[in-house]
Amino acid sequence: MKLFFIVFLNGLTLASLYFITACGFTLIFGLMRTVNMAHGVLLLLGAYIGYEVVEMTGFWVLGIIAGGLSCALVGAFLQAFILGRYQGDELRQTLITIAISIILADFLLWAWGGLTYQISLPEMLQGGIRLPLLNVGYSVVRLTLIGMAIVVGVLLWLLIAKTKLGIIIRAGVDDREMLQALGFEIKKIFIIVFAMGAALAGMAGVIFGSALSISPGTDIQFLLSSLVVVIVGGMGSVGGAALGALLIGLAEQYGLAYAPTYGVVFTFLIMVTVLAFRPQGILGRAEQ
Amino acid sequence: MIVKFKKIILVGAVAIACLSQPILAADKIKIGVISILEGAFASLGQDGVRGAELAFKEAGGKVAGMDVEIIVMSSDASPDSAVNAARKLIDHDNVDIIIGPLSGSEGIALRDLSKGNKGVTFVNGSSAAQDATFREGSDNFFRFGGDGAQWMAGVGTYAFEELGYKKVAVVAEDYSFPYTQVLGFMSEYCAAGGRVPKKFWTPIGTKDYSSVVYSIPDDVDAIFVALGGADAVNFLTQYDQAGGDKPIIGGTITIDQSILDSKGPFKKLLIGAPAGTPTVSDYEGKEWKEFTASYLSNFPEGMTSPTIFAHHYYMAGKAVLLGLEQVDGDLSNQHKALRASLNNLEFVTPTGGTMRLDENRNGIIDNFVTEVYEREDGSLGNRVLKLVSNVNQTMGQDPTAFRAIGAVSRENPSCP
Amino acid sequence: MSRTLLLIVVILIILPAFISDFWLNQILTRSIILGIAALSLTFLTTYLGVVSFAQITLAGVAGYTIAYFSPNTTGLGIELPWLFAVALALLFSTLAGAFVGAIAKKSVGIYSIMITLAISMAFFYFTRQNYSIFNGWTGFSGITAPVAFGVSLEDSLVFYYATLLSATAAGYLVVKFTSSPLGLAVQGVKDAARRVRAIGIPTTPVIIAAYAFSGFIAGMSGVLNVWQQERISSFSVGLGPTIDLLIIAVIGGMRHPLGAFIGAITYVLIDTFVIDLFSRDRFNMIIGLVLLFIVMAAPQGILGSFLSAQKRIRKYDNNAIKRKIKNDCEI
Amino acid sequence: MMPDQLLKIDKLNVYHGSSHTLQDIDINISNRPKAILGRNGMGKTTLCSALMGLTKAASGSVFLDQTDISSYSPESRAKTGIGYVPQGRRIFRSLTVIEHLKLVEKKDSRWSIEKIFSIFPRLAERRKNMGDRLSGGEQQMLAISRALMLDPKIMIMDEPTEGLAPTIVDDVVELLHSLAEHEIGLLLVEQNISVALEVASDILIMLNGRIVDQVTAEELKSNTQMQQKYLGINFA
Repeated sequence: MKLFFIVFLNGLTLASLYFITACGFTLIFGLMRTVNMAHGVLLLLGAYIGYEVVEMTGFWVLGIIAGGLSCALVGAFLQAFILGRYQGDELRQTLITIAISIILADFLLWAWGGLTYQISLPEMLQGGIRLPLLNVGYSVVRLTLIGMAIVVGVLLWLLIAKTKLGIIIRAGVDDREMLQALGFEIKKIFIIVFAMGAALAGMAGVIFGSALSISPGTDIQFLLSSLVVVIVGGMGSVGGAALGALLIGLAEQYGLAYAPTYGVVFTFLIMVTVLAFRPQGILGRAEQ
Repeated sequence: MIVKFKKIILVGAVAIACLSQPILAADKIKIGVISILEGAFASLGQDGVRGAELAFKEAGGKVAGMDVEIIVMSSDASPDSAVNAARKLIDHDNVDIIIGPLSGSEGIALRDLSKGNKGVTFVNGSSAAQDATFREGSDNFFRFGGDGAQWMAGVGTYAFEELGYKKVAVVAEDYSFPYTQVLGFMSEYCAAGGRVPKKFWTPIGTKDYSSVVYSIPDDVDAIFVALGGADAVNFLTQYDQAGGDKPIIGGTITIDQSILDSKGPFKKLLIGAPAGTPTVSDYEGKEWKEFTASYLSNFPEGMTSPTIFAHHYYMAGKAVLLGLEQVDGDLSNQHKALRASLNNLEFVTPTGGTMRLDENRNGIIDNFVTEVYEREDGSLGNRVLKLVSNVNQTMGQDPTAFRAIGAVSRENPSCP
Repeated sequence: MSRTLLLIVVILIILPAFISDFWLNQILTRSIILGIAALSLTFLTTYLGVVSFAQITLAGVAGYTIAYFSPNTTGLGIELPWLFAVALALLFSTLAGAFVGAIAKKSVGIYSIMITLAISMAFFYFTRQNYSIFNGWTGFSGITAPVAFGVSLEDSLVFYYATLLSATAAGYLVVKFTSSPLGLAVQGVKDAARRVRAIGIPTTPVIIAAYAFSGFIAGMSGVLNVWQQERISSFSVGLGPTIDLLIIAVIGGMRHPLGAFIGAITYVLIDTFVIDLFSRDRFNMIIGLVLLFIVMAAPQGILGSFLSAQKRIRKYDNNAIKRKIKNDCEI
Repeated sequence: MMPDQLLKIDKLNVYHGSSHTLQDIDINISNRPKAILGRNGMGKTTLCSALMGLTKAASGSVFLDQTDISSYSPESRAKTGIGYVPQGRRIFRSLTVIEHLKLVEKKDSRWSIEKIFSIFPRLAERRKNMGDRLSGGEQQMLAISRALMLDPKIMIMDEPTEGLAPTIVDDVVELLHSLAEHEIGLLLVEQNISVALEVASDILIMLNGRIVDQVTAEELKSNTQMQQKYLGINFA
């Protein structure tokens, strides 16, 4: 029974991490209908850069900012000079992002090698504490993840619900052409949104690299987990990403604890099941 | 008509093949080397290639008066890619000998390929799956080294008798190499009286082990961890963060220097951890020091000392050279002479032991029981606790009894 | 086009007389096998309008079936006469195709990409984790091509012709299927699902049939692949081969069945020889750049660009002729 | 004062694949509201969309207030002064009424949110409602308001009365009348002939992608034959 609750907590913390990593992906997809297959490699890039900055300065927060900023730049570049030209041609964009992810992943392997990196956490987040009721040790950084996910979620919600940019983004999701006809330069908005999504990816990478670890191949895991989370929850919906992350995080941890052999298969089965009945995901809106 | 047509094509093909590939003058030996040069293992695979090259460099690039040409091919850790690489070496580059591959399942794949290519001699690199030689062996597939079980020789006994661990949980990756490592550990440990109540097989590349961490029974005395690279770092970190304090027993690649050099508080768990390995980077033996010096002078860009991969590819290269030398480069009759000579070869290994093969063409090796210790500068290293000599593939047990255990798997062996 | 096609087939028939075993096995035969798999993808994309990432999975189903029912070195499986094994393999891959179709029936565009990717990853992880049927990580090896009607398919020349014959059959089947009433309904679903429903054809069976047919074609390549590789493992159905197949389809061009094969040979040549020109370490970067270049510069793939260039030249010729006539008349 | 030539369309051609949807369209719009009448599928909506830059024209040019905007993107056209009220209204379904207005709010516009709310008190009442929760009439008011907030020189309206209740239609007509007072030009595309006749002084008849006739509202009102021929209706 104790294990059951601990696994629940594990699932919750993992879900927080998944939510953080999936946010950028769903933001980009929601507005632009771009399936950014380079999402994983952007996360990895952000994580490596975050690692370098943390090693250099010793400030973890600086690492997060640097990881986010560098990915924002790369993302803006990709959208402005490559992807933007093919807006609306979803298949071609998907293929281009696949190509970019192959190239970038190889570049990262070249630049940072095949070793495993862990980003050092600030003193206060290191180590573990004893949980009162369950009376087991628990990692501080994992508990913090729940808070981080809430902060990211709330900030993103505020941005989307309360700011002018948020209004523009929502309007763009609803009817891109009409937004243009009202005098908004959709290209610029797309670049901004892509940069934001990429920045979220980069920051998530630093968090991921601190809570767990990063190495070549992590990009594919990032991508697949984000994809599953977003698809299950509903593409383009932040609330959906949260719900999807929760489902997948819990499924994965209960799988690992009670049926480790097939745990990873569960994740994909959940996704297949959801999609077979609701192709747009649990909270996603049907295509018109 | 069709038959006739086919004949014409065949005749034509033969004629052209003869024209385009003149019978090679027998003054050159072509050797293919297969290693993992892409993906996460690239830097390790590179070191394997260095090992093979070192053997040929030391011989001056010549054997039995003939030039040696080395052709390197990459695989990506998948058996399929290893087979493709080997096929290209055989069909396109017409190599005589193949050295490699690096990882377990690749080895099994090349063994199977060797059965249909009797004109090529295969010498395993560092692949350490038991079945590559133990079951369904192939008479032109040789392994001058041990399998993953041999690499654990001495550890089970040491853990039970010296450290007094009566019960151990196992956390290992879910594929053939860790299965073999667990077998090596458990066959000794269970025989000595130890018990393994629970084994956790986790998919390779698992990031989040937290639920495994909390599932480890409270009443075990230690945890045997056979994870590699990122998996080991992740598991140990999370175990430490969860307040875990059971002693660790390491698999061969779990206490690799790259993991000891990683940063993080988890490292304190590893201090004092015993492990089994055929390669100890700062071993004090005379032959090892010579080997390291030779490696460093030939590859200034390489690692700070040869890895297990360089060590094993080196032994493969050395065996090939010695064998060819003995038969004076005679590769006629499907390498008959070379094979006989390899079967009876004996040479001194970089760790000072004597390498020779058993009847399955698998190496009889010297293995080390090591311990992770804290160096004076605070960094971690491995030091030798015990040398176990003449470890054969059945771990010193009666071959029939050992074979009766059956092929390694998640459930086999078992002593709950 | 049909004359060109005939010419290509004739060249392919006599080609083995001029090339080495390596070229025959590792370049030509492998390309054709990959081409058949890519054909199953381009068929779905062109006629049903969906991009399926599950084709390697479908080929894998057939491959694993052959492995399971043939002699192999794992000690798993049941030996069956090879014809039975092939029939079962194609049956299973067709059924698996229908299954994928049933799940993905409501999805189009990027959603179909996602759902088929999910299915293929689920299958991949399942094969990797399951030892009782799929032998997990290591998979099956030691499988040999059978002796069929007195000829051994292990012989590389015979196997090449068998592969070529299968490819021709696959291409023929695709062409026949697309002009059959069912095939027309499939294209109708792509163009206007609602209208097809309005004239009384339910779309679901049509979509499932299209996927099932693509499963059959993919199954052909899966059978040949396992015979050629003499092995199959979870790696054969992983994300890598899945993306490779997409790359093949895209660089070849999706509009014509031939595109799949052009893509396959291009890919195999790059895969085999570019590493000799450049370093193996940066192989993926080269593949990525080639893909990026083709997707950006030649969206219709190599074949598509070739055809439209031909069209332009012809148009240019026509115009030149017209101009010439006009000039002559004016003079 | 409004210029004589607010919007000039010169030999505009649009193709959809091989079909020639708009053929050599020439239109001049001055300060007098113009309406284009025609049945479904005659190319009216394509014309609006092409004027907005949302559909690509194969040839021809468009001048707004003497500026050649033919090469402008839709967003630049909007900024140059075209207010677009599309067919079906195209309200953003996940934006509230107030958010719609905030989206297009400009500092130096003659139109403020307060002013809009004073014209359409109904919108003020429903300011917190999402776009997809509004009735057809409310959506239409919002679509018009949204275009007005941009402070356009000319409004292009594609069937603004489609699907509205008769009382609401009257409100819309009244509003369209008032556009002239604000010196805003109007190009109205309609199927509802009575609305067109009431609002516009000049009527263009569109048939199969061409402007086939140009008459004053008075002429068309009295010419039942013409009504029958082009529009298939009788306006009595």
